[in-house]
Amino acid sequence: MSETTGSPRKINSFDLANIAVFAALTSVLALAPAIPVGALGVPITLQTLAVFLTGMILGGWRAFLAIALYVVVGLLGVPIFAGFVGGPGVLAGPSVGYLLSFPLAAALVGFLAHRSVREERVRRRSGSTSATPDKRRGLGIKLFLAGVAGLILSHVLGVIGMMLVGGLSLNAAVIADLAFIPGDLIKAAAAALIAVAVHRAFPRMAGAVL
Amino acid sequence: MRRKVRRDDLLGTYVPGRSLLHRCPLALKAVLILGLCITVMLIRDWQFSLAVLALTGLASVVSGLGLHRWAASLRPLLFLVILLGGYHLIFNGPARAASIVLSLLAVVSLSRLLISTTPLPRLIDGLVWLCTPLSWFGVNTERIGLAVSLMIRSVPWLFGCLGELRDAATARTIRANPVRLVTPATIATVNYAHQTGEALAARGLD
Amino acid sequence: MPEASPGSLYCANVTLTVDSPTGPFTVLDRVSCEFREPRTAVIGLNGSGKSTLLRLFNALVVPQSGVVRVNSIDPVAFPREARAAVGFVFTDPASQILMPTPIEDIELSLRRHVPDRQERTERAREWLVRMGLEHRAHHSVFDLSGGERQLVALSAVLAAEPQVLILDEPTTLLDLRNQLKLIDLLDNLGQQQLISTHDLDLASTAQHVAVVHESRIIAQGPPAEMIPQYKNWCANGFADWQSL
Amino acid sequence: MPEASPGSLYCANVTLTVDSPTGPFTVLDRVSCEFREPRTAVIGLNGSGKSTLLRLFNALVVPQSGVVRVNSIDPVAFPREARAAVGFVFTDPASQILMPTPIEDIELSLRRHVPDRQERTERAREWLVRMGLEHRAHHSVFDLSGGERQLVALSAVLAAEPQVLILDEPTTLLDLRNQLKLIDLLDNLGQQQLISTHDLDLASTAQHVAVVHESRIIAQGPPAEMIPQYKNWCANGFADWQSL
Ligand SMILES: Nc1ncnc2c1ncn2[C@@H]1O[C@H](COP(=O)(O)OP(=O)(O)OP(=O)(O)O)[C@@H](O)[C@H]1O
Ligand SMILES: Nc1ncnc2c1ncn2[C@@H]1O[C@H](COP(=O)(O)OP(=O)(O)OP(=O)(O)O)[C@@H](O)[C@H]1O
Ligand SMILES: O=C(O)CCCC[C@@H]1SC[C@@H]2NC(=O)N[C@@H]21
Ligand SMILES: [Mg+2]
Ligand SMILES: [Mg+2]
Repeated sequence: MSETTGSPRKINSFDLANIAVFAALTSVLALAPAIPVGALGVPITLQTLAVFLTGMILGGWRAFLAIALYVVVGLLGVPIFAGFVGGPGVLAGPSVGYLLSFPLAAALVGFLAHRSVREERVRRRSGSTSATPDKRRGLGIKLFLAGVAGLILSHVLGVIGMMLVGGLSLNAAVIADLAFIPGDLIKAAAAALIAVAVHRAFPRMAGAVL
Repeated sequence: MRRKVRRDDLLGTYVPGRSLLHRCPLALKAVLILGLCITVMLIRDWQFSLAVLALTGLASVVSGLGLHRWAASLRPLLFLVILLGGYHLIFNGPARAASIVLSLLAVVSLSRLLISTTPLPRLIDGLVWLCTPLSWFGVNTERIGLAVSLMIRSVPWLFGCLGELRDAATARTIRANPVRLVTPATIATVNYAHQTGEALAARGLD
Repeated sequence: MPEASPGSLYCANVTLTVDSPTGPFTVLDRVSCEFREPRTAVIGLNGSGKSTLLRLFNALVVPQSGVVRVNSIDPVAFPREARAAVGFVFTDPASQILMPTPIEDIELSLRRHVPDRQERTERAREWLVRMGLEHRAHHSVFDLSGGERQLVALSAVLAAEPQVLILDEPTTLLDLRNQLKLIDLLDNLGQQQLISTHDLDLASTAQHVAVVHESRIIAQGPPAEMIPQYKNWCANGFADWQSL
Repeated sequence: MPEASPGSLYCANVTLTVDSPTGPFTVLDRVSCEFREPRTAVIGLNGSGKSTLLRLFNALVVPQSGVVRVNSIDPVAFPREARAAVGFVFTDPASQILMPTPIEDIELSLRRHVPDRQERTERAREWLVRMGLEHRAHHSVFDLSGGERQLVALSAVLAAEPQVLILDEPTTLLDLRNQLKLIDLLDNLGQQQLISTHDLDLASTAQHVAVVHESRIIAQGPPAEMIPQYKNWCANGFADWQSL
């Protein structure tokens, strides 16, 4: 089985499959009912959950490519953006900033998350001998913080997008954006819990040799 | 029984036909449609956008897609249109509101025309061709096409997987709320990605 | 071999139609049956409707018309009660195991009956020992071999103590020894069993065999009659069943 | 039955160890073998290491030590070449079909040999005709029955023109009729075949049978000797194999 590291290199078939499947997962989550809020009608969606999950599970490089694939396929016209929309039209819509931030946010989350997972592995290998899984919360919190970093990045770019394309002032844009913060924090926490379980089921995912 | 959306129709919206639009070479069609998209976004004039929107409706009818499909492709935008239109109507006046709403509708239905008159494999070939410049930097563009196919193929699997897990949970009388299912669903997804990667390797598509 | 049949699985005139790309497709066509024997086997070709028939009794599918009863419970009206009475083991164990490790998955099933956490873990471990899988308790379920996974799925269902056991192709991934072990295990259970299978050796351990073909039960009876009949149909075509 | 064996599968002193929560676990333990017969069956208990042995020849797993050769190619050093020579059919066809429709999936396999798009489609269609599946060419693979899916997966592998065919439990999900059809199809292929299976009827169609137990090949020989021996071990325990 292939070992994977966090640094850019040739994409093998495992990476390719993971990238494609997580792009599909993002599409499916984006198609869950979206609730438009705020002045410009940018919706609350599960896309951010998918972005966090992809980052935490795949790591920076692959997560970037997975979400970039999602964005490109959507821009080509396949209706996989929030509310069954697709095509270059969204570039003229108010959510363009968020959308374009997704690959970068996934990369950031992934880079931070996989670093924590590998550290955890090293620590656990030298520390515990028992077969029962020991404290998992430490890793969960680190993954959550990685998610928050990605959250901040995507919200900054989202605000800039609403200002440039939606024609809002900085204040109005920040206020519109605030509505998403509680939901996105919950999504980051959920993603962290799920990712911890995934790393337990697939210890090889982060490429750390146990 | 509740009427179910066909799981794979979600993305593969190609409608077979022999119309002019169906037979038009992809490159020409894409240039025309994307060119119109960009023009709409640059001009941002409500009359022009309305004209383009009407044109897409007409093209739908002429190429055998029907007005029904055309309207259905715009329905998901309804909520967004109401909010966006309402906001700009109040703050920026009717002209601005109409131009923003109509240009969005025009651009979305334009891209829908492209998707529904071109088979997916042809579209993917087109994307691969578009990515040719990337090959100068050592990117294997064939693999981009492969990734897109795999992605499209995985969507119905993901829907099926959720269904199976829901069945499994209900059969075990474990309340199948989505929160309890996301973790097993994600784990199953990662397993599926592993199996797919293994199949890719085994079939020499490395 | 279980002596008494504590209940029965009954359906009358059940029709189930689903949407398919080529139009509506009838998966079950006016099916009527009553299974009272300790073990009933359902055999038939791929896609004939076996799994769907089994799912009926667990309210995993709801028929358009007809009556279904599980120990006198109507699964359509009372799905929770029916599911508590019926344990359902799926073919693909990977889709049935909901937790990352075998022991956690069995604990999940025990939750309803055993409130105490410590005891739950103890009981789950007992199940794994009984299946010969205690050394796998904390492995990822995705590192188990196919057969090991199937045994975990079965333990998790048995741990919930159902009154009736429905198994959809339970031996597909098992080796000969585990097949014998599973049959032995099933023989020693008190529950009534309904098993769909392609394994005719397993089918011949049942007291009653039903043959499903093209959405209907076309023949029922003791295994000694049904299995040779089915083999004959597979080799020479099902053309003559209409004339029966 | 294939007449000539165009190549051979060889391994010497192969050891493969994986990490598990309970420490390192040896999946293959100093395994040596040479399979030259047209069809070789690998039988053994769940978790004994059959699938892992098969995967060795396709570089899906890489051993810690030992030598592996496929028609004189080293899969560890030259995985691409080895995979071009070996076609691998997985148990679950759903995970092996990579494209949305059968015809696209077969075209994908043809890519390496047939550069022209038009011709590729033509050749893919020919394969489907040969399998009796041309009416399914443009259906979603999720609308196919289990048997049809298994045949599509096999066609896609055969379309790449491998010299050796490795099949991991190819008949498990099939009904009796499809099992007979698959075996008939395999009989008419020219390639050398290596099949892991729990189906002893399938194993008895092979010229050579290897029994895997606890990470080792403990016995090899003609099916007429090996299968009764294996049945005996399953019933009475493997205690005595050490003394062989
Ligand atoms: N929800 C559904 N939508 C469309 N088709 C369905 C649905 N459920 C079942 N079918 C079809 O009904 C038929 C019977 O399915 P079922 O799973 O009961 O077959 P089976 O006898 O269990 O087959 P196998 O032996 O392969 O497991 C199949 O052809 C299947 O494709
Ligand atoms: N990556 C891995 N990590 C941990 N254990 C593994 C790994 N791969 C295989 N194993 C273990 O090695 C053993 C052999 O696995 P393998 O899949 O080869 O068995 P098998 O003989 O094919 O079994 P089955 O008949 O059930 O398919 C199993 O017990 C499995 O749990
Ligand atoms: O059009 C799209 O598909 C993009 C929608 C973007 C929604 C943003 S992402 C961050 C923030 N959190 C949400 O739940 N929604 C917004
Ligand atoms: Mg079935
Ligand atoms: Mg195996």
